[in-house]
Amino acid sequence: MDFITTLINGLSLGGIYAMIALGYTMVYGIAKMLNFAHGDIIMVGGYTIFVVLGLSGNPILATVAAIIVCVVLGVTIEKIAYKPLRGASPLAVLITAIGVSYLLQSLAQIIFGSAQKIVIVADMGTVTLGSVSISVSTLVTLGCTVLVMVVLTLFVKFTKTGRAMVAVSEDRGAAQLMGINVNRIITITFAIGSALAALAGLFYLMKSPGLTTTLGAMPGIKAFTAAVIGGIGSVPGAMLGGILLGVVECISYKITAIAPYTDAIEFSILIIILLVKPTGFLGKKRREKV
Amino acid sequence: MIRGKNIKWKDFINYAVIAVVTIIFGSLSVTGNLASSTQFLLEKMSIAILMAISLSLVVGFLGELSLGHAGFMCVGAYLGGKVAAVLAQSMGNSIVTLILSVLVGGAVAAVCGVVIGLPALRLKGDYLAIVTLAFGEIVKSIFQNTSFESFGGTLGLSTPRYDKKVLFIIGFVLVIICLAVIQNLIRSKHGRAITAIRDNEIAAKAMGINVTKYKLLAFTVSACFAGIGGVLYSWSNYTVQSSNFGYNYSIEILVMVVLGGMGNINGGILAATLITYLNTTLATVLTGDLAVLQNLVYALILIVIVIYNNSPALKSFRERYNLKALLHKIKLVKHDPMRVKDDEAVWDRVPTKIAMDEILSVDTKVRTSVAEKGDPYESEGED
Amino acid sequence: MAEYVLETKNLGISFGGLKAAQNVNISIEKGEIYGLIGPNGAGKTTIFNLLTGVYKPTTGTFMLNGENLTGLSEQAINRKGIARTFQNIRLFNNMSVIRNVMVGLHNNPEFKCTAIESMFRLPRHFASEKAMRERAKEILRIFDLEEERNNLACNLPYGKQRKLEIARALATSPKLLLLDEPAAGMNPNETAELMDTVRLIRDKFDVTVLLIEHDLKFVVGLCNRVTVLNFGTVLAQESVAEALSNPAVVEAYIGK
Amino acid sequence: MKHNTFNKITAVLMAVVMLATGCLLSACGGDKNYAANNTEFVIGMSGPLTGGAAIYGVAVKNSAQMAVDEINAAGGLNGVMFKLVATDDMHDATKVATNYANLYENGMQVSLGTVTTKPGLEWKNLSVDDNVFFLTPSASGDAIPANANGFQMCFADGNQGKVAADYINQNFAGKTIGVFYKSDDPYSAGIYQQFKANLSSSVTTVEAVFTDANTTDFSTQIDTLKDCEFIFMPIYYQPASIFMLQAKDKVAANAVYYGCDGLDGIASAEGFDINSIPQEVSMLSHFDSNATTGAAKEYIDKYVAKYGADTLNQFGASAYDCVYAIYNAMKAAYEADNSSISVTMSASELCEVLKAQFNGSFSYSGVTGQNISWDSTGYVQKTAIRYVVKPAASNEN
Repeated sequence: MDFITTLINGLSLGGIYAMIALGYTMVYGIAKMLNFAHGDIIMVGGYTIFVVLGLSGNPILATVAAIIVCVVLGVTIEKIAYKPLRGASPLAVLITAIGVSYLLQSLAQIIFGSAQKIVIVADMGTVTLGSVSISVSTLVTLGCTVLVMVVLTLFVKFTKTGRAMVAVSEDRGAAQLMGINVNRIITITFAIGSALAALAGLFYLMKSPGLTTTLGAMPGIKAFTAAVIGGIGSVPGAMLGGILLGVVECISYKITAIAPYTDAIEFSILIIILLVKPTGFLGKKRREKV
Repeated sequence: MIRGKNIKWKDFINYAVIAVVTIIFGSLSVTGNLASSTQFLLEKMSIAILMAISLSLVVGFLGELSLGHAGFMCVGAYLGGKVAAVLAQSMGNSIVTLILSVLVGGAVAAVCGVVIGLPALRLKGDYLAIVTLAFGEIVKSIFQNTSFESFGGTLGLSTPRYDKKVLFIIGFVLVIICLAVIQNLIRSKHGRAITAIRDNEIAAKAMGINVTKYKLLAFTVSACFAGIGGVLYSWSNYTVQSSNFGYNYSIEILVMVVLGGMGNINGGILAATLITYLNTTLATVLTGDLAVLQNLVYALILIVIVIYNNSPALKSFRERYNLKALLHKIKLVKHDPMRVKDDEAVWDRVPTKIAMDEILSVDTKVRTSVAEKGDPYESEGED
Repeated sequence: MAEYVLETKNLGISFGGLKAAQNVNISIEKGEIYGLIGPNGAGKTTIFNLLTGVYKPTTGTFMLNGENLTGLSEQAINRKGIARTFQNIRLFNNMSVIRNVMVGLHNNPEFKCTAIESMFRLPRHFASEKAMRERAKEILRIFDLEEERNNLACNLPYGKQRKLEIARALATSPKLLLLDEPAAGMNPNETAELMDTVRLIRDKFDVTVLLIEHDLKFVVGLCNRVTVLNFGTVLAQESVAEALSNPAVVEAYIGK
Repeated sequence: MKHNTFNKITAVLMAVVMLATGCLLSACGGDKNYAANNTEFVIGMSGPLTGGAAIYGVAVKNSAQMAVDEINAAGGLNGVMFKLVATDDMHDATKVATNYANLYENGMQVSLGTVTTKPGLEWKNLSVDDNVFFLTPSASGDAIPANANGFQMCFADGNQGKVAADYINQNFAGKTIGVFYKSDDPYSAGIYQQFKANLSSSVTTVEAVFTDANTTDFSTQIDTLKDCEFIFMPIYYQPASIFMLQAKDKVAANAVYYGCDGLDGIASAEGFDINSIPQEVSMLSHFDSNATTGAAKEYIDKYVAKYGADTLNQFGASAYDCVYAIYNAMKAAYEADNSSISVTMSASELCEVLKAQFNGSFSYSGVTGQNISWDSTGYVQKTAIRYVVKPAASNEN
């Protein structure tokens, strides 16, 4: 039974990773850039929930507010920091993204201070199934993650905008020639990614009520790792990678002997997978045109 | 006179400046006229400069992003520190102990450079960045979980501290050595090969450049000096705590390199000096929540500089209003935007037209060659 | 049996189900200027990529002066003596013109100098640097680029960039030089000049040339023999005049 | 080429010469008395005034300042006032050397060391070099006072681990208890190791760890510990509060959480309502922040009036005692021999005087204990209390 509980914990943590990883992977697929500040948008979402929940006491309102704030923030960042660099070397974009990440963290620290805040979104208790007892929030997280992924997959497959996104990620130049407004698609991608980040922030707080300015840093890196493991640019890959990483993390923390090495284990998995399969599990090979 | 008129005093001004600074402060220090706060500051500067120069080789010249530079430093600090701690028991804090620890720390870090350089052969850009980041975190985690007897565990490794009157002098001597090695490497056929890889890897391969070998070389040399920086760190601190070598420190070094200008070693040195100075003085001036402003300012500087230097839209603006053009205007230097110095590679016009896919794509070809031919490093040894 | 510089046997590659090149047999004699022509998408550049190791052939082999080079890496093949230029120019844009050529000289045994020697500025470093610089200047002089040697490569006009790419390829002292559309984008004067240059380098550098070109006048003026490719297969392999009168070739080019 | 090489050879030669002279001369150069122009006794300290551990640093700084103000208001030491200079190290060991040097060069004669252990290891060695006395309120690492001019007002980690183990040996023999600690934190891991070493073999433990990278989601750890009725958690209050919130429905409501001094501050953590936790929360401490009588009560009233209750914790109480202990020791030395203390004396001279006191029969009674004395290493000798922060909720759950 222990194992089942661990597995469920892993799945729900993995679900959160997957949701963050989706943001990474979509932005990467379409804007061809690694949005390092993505993790910090989770943090911003967390603080928005903290503020709105404090003012109104309504978790739904807080969630909606967090999604709006994150979407606006994500799109603004894209316009101000990344758009001028479109066409510049990826290294430059990556460094700018790191700068944005630092900027968000220090702004949050100036506004909210560095002390940990406790945010209790909603107290939902636990349910007991047989001998396994699971908190309701874990199940909600798991359910929402699955729902989001299904919706996202359908969106990409069956809407005009979704197909345009696929087109842009395949070949930006050709998509542009086909009359797709690439800038608009990139903006939409950032908006979706940021909304997912806000949701991830919500689930994080539901899982664990501690809120600090570095909330998004480690989950961000882990989720990026997950995206790379799954094959960056691939939506199902992000889900696979996120869940794999979440489960591995929980199992590793469960085994006392290796628990202190959990981070090392997760990162080693990344390195090994990249060595065996340089594009991750579901990543596409890109042939260079010579 | 091989290069004849090509010898420019400019090429050596960085050695001269560092040497003069070291001599001035060194003589003040050894005669007991230098406050220890200044000595500490200089030690930190020499470490930061070492780190910045060594990272510059990989990021600025090879064009690969390493987010795990602090990991190499960590390896050097622990291994060099351990050697120092063991030797100091029998030999004391002598210069011999220091040199031996520097050699060991540098060598072990170089080995790690090879280890992390191997994935570099197959991964590019963002993938490589994440692997180096992972490497840094793994190193941190491993040293944190060592036993107290071996590497101090969570408390950190206790290391001897070198006489603070002299340590920064040694630090700057190491900086000069590092500068000489890396600058010499860059200004040679091997440096050309490295910059060629950055400029256009496909063309470099077609020119017979052994990409594997040069990536590995750059990673190894860079890691070696980062390790030496780590050993220096261990000598300038009583404890080596792996938590200080995290991702944030790697980013700080990266900021120095970027601020100094990609591929501009002197710029990197200046930026390292400036940031270290600001870090230490701002910390005493800004207290309370103002201290966070420091990070805010870094972040802004980073964003503004990178956008200014790289934005395709600002290209013409950049060409009109840059430092060289300005100096030309006031007749300080001859400036012709079309011409570059003989052995200069220009990085402030980093490629803007290369197709993104090309840079971002993971090199699948090397993989097939590995699969087909076994070990690629043996069959293609140059020479 | 004639001494062939390049000899391919049933060379072919397929990407998934797509057979980009099939059963390509080309034999080029020493000192020859050989043409590889065909409509767009016929697989000409694919052949170049196979011959330079960018792609590994799925079938067949190719030999340079009787030595089997199939499956070697790009850098190894270059060092064995095959150099190339690219359809879309690939210069080292952020380097000066002379440095571009010096990169080409990198593996020349005359300028041998290990990284350690360079790092510690041992005497051989200075000797080899000086010699490389002189050699690079010589090569640039042949291409009439010596004046521009300190310009950034990306600042050269288009025609000169093409020339520089050839110069850089020659710097690797190849036995076989592959030119991928060397005359693309050139005006008639430049094309004529380029034809002279190609003949000159064939004689002066003692090199065999295999070229892809759409400008048939250029091909007719330079090559004795050509291979015509269409849909990855060899359509005809004969002298230029015969090839151009071959109805299959005409059909491939202009349709029925 | 000659010119070229020559330059470099000269540069290297110069450096080598410098280096050689440096080595030769390094033995010379006298140690300056930076306190020669002092008009007040200068007490230095370094602590996390910003960052995640700021609650400790601020408490220490406020309390020490409060003590200094009181002493000055009462006339100082024979009319000479005291001055506290606090620097910020953000709980980062690399910032300590600069802080220390700045303080020392600005006349610091005696110090409170650092607030936390990690930076404290650096401070300790620096103050050995210059022979500066420190009495730390809260840097509890075992290595802090060892072979140094240092003394601790708090219990050393090892001591805390041992006391906790003793308590558990007495009360839980033959039972199973849970342990939850942070494996990459010297404080937490330090206590854990001593705890484990002193734990009787009759007690079995179930262990769960977490690391720096995993401070938010403890579901796995809670799952491991959920059947324990007694959970020892030598960790800081921030992760502890998250653990308790996540675990409140999973761990039995009659379970007991038992922490060390790091748990202090949990009752006042922002947004954390300790009463929403059904389990009992207790800790090993030398200070009861709910005290209703005695010196502790007096201190609490003064502190809350001046700085509010947000940063009220044992770190501050300990710092308050540190300043008074130093003052009392100086006063005792002065009364014994009034030439032994002067405002311009060097840190090193004062260090010898204070060491003689602290290693001698000097004892101190204050907020955090009665008749506090120190052993030869510098570890504090006083009574520890198991202090219940919040009792278990009545059985409504």
